[in-house]
Amino acid sequence: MLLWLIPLFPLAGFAINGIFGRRFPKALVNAVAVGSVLLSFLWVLKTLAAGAPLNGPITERYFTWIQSGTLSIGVDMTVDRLTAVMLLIVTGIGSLIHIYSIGYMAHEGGYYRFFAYMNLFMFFMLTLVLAANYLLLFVGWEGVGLCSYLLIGFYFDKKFATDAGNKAFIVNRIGDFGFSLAAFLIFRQFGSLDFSVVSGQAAGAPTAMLTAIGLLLLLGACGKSAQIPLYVWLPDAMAGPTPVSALIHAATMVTAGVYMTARSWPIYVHAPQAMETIAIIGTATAFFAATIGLAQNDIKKVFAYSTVSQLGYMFVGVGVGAFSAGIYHLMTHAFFKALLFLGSGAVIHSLSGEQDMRHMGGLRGKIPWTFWTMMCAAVAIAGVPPFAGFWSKDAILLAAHAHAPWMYWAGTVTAGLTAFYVFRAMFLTFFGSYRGNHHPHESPAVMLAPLAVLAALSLAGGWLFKVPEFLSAVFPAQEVPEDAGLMAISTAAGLIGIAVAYLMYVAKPALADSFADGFKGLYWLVYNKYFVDEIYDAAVVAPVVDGSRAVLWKGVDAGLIDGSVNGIGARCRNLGSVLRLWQSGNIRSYATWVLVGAVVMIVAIGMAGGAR
Amino acid sequence: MDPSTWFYAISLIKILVVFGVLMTTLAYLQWVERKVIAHIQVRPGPYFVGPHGLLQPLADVIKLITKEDLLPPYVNKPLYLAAPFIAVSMALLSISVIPFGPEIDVFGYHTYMQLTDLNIGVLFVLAASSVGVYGVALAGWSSNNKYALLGALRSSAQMISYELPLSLTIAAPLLISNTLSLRKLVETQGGNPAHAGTLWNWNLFHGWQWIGFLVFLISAFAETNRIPFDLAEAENELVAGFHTEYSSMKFASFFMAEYANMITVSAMAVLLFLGGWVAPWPAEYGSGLVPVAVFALAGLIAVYHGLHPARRRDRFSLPAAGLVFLFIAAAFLAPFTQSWLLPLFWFCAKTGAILFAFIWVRGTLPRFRYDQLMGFAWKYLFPVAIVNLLATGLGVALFG
Amino acid sequence: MSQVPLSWFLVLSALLFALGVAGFLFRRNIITVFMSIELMLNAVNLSFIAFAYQHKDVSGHLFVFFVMVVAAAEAAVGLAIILTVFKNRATLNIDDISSMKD
Amino acid sequence: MDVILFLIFATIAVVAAVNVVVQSHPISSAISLIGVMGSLAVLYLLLGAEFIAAAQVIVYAGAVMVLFLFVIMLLNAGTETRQSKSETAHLLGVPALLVFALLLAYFIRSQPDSGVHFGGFTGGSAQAVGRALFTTYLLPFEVTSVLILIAIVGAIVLARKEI
Repeated sequence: MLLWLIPLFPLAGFAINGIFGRRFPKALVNAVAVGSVLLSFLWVLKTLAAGAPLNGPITERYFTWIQSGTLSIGVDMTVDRLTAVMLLIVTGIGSLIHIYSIGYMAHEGGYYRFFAYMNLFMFFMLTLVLAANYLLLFVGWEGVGLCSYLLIGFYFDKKFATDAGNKAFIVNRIGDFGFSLAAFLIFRQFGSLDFSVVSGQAAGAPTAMLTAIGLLLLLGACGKSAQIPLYVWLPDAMAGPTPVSALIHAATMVTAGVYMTARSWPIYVHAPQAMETIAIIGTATAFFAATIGLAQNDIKKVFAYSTVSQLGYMFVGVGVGAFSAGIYHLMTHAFFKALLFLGSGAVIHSLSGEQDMRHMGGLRGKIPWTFWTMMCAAVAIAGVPPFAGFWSKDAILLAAHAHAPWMYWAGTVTAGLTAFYVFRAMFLTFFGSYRGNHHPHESPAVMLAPLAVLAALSLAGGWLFKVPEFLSAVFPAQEVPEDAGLMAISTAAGLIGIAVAYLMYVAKPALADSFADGFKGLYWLVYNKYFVDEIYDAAVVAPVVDGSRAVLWKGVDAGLIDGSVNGIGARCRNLGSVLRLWQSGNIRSYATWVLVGAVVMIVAIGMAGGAR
Repeated sequence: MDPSTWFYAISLIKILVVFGVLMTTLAYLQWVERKVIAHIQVRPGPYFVGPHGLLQPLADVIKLITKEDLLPPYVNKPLYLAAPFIAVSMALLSISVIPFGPEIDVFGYHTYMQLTDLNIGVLFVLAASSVGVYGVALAGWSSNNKYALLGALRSSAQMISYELPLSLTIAAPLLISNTLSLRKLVETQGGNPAHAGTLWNWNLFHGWQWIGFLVFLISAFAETNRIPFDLAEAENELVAGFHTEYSSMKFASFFMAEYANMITVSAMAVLLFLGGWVAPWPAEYGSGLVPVAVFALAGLIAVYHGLHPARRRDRFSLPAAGLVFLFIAAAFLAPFTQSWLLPLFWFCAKTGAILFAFIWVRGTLPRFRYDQLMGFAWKYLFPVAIVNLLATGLGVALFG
Repeated sequence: MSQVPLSWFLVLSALLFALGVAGFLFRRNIITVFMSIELMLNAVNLSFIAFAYQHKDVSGHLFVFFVMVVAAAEAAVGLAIILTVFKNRATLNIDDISSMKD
Repeated sequence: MDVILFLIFATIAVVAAVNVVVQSHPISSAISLIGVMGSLAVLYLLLGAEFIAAAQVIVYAGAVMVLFLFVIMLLNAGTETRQSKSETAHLLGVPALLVFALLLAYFIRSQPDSGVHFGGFTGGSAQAVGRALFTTYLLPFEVTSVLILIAIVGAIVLARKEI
């Protein structure tokens, strides 16, 4: 089926743009970048059409990559229904965002560099999705991390951008550490890193081992998918260009953790404690991030915390055993969150770079296309039926209720909070009167067209693509009773959130400030994101830095290593200054020594009985 | 007599004959050159010693031998004395492997018209010519004269440089003929009576070998320090070059060496490219009658002019010469002499043609500048020779 | 016919080699020293040819061929080095060229 | 006959080699070395190595030694000055050389000897050498061609600047 062509197209685009892009005109860069991703998308469609109905995985083995002892790792690619969903999301959303970027990045420097990185990201993401074993998945995993780092730090002349890039990179290392350990354990337990082998043998493995593997994988997933306690990099990652936020930090890369967890379901179903941990972390993250989102003023930060929160939802879904519900939410989230980011990008673009919502307002009439498309996303994320978010969120919440009712309630509250902060952002941005001093203008059609497509998907995607039924063949069946009451409660929570937001930011704007004054301490805490960054600084970063400085650098490196190396060097010099007396620099003396050496050799060989 | 005695006797005779003929040729080549140059420059040339100056070479030899042999002070004596010897001996040495004709039958004893046939005849010629450089270099250095030294450095550098294209072009016909023996080389070009020789069997007409032949000829001019490449003896810059300090017979030795080298390279050109002693077309079409016609015509003209003399002495000399020519013409018809005279005739005719080209070029072309000379060798001749060799090798590998 | 013992060739080779070594050790002109090396190489070549005769094997000739090639390359580079040395120091005395000890 | 031929050329070689070492002027050494090479070429010829003999004359005598001669002439190298800065070479060199020569002689004497009959081996023709060169020894041959190229480039780079 030529699966390797799917990631190859973006890689070729990256190579062409990366090498020659500097000299290319913009149109050619666009053609290569967008064209390669579109080709990839079309190839995915063709592949899936050819492979339908994909009842089992289709694996293609290309060559042996690493062969060492019993370890044999091939560059293998596989497609099953889960992969199919991911492939469509990645290439589909990726194509839309690439198109959008043409308009958004039109006036930016490093144009070709941006598209080259984006294509490289697509390559690694597709590798991640298509991988048939953990190591190849890890290649894509690290590759998308690299591209994320490069793109967060895209404006590398600004310090906050490079810092944010470094932060993302370093925090992800912690998760990768967990992932690597998990891979070692998997190899130790199963003797292979292939998904097929793992899923076949997981049932017979000891639970403790599976739990360890599951927890370590979870650590990796936490890093990549920004879950507590490793979520801190994602909000800072908004320093990158907005299409990057939409593609990498909302729709695709950050969901890699969810995908990986779902992919590892054979391990998790036999490690209930690990599952429980996932669910708890997901619930906590969802709620915690949602509360922070309430008080943010930067439009992209709001959506960033919203992303963290929604990822928490997906983890809840995966953690309670509703893998397909998690993937379902992954897909709908990709639709509406990509749309929210792209829309906010259009807003920022129209305001010439303004990101603070306090300097927006009243944009509804000025940029109507952006407003209406974003509104579609907002109702979708708020869980208003029958739009996309409603379906997937309800699937998760129902599964959560079946697993543990408190998770359902926490999720419902979170849903209310989500509706509130999203609509707060919408109202602050589009309603009331304009508070800034720019001249808002509607974005070009090349940006609006992807918005329109995504808006349609946000509205209809939920009932159009019934992911749970599609994935029922992949994941173990789970009985979740339909409960109209619970559905009504969670829907009501969303509607209440919208109503409160309308009340506080449109009907009576003064209410918001008085509310903030009334709960001054709480607001202060939330506004400053619970001081998590500062706590991390004090608890982890500072001790590590100080310890490195005082002990490792001054003591071990300068004292022990340098000391011993310099000492050896000094001894050698002393010895050499004695030996150099022999080295007269006179060639004839050297020749004499060579002759003497030859004589000695001949005598020695003769004594030993000749060279026979 | 036992065979080995026969062998030594025949070899000795051959050596004596070849040496005598060669020495005479060297002397008369000088005369021919002066005559030809003179006629190119529309003047009679040597005229007074003997009829048409025919005895001029003899007079030159007597003059050179009887001249005072100067030994300049401050020269490096052994090398100064050895240099002309090296030059002339190496030049004469090459002649020993050059075949003049096929196997012949002398009084029932089969022998080759060649002093010796080495398996590596071509390499032998190259080796001798490369050692010949020493004569030039040492002569210039030992003279203790800056003009001589510069001349020597120039000419030996030139000889070494042009030896490369020369060797490379030699290699191409060797590839085609697949031998290093000069005699077999000729046989593959039609010297073997089994397939009677024609013009088209010559290596010259083998594909693009005429390019190689041209390169060979140009390199040969330079290798023998002839005009237009006679930088070593650029009179206006270096007096007379490396032999400035030499006089008398030692001076003559260098000239002998130069003319001997000319003969050698001409003979090599004939052997490598022009089919050696093979007639240009088969005998059944009358190639054997060409020398008869030539000599008979010459004899008849001489007799005619003897009967109608322009000068008094012509009355006796020209008819005598005419009779000799007619006798030679008759010898070409006699089966006994024909077998070895015909190849000899063709060999000498071809070699003579090339030697004439040497003289002709000297009368026509001006001298190069030194940097042009070296640049020409390395930038044009050398690449052309290499490409020629590679292309020939490819051709031989594909079609040979 | 009388035959030459193979050892005579080897003795000749050894003699030439020893003379080459002596030239290397006791001569001061760098060019002469270089020529001594060539002498040693030639001595070794003679051994190769002699052994090739004894074993009736052409491989010895090939070794000599390669030695010649290497010697030619070595002469080209070595003489270029000598030229450069002379250019910089105006001396050919090998004892004066000893800055390697510093 | 063979013995006489061998003795003639061996004597020439040894005398010339001694001359290489004892002559004080480099030109004389070079000429003597050419003599050694020439007589060795004859010995090669007698031992059946006709191609190598020709190559010896063409390459060694015709090219390498001409190069030496050139450099000697170009640098106008004069007679050696008698001054020594290497005591090691004199103090240690002579005994070491003697021991070396004695050892060589001992080892040569201890080997089984066999007679050499000139003309007894004819495997050294250009054809045989060429065949071996382009089959068994093809890789070394190609490598040496690269070596020569490197040497050419190196020599040009080293000697490029005018003196």
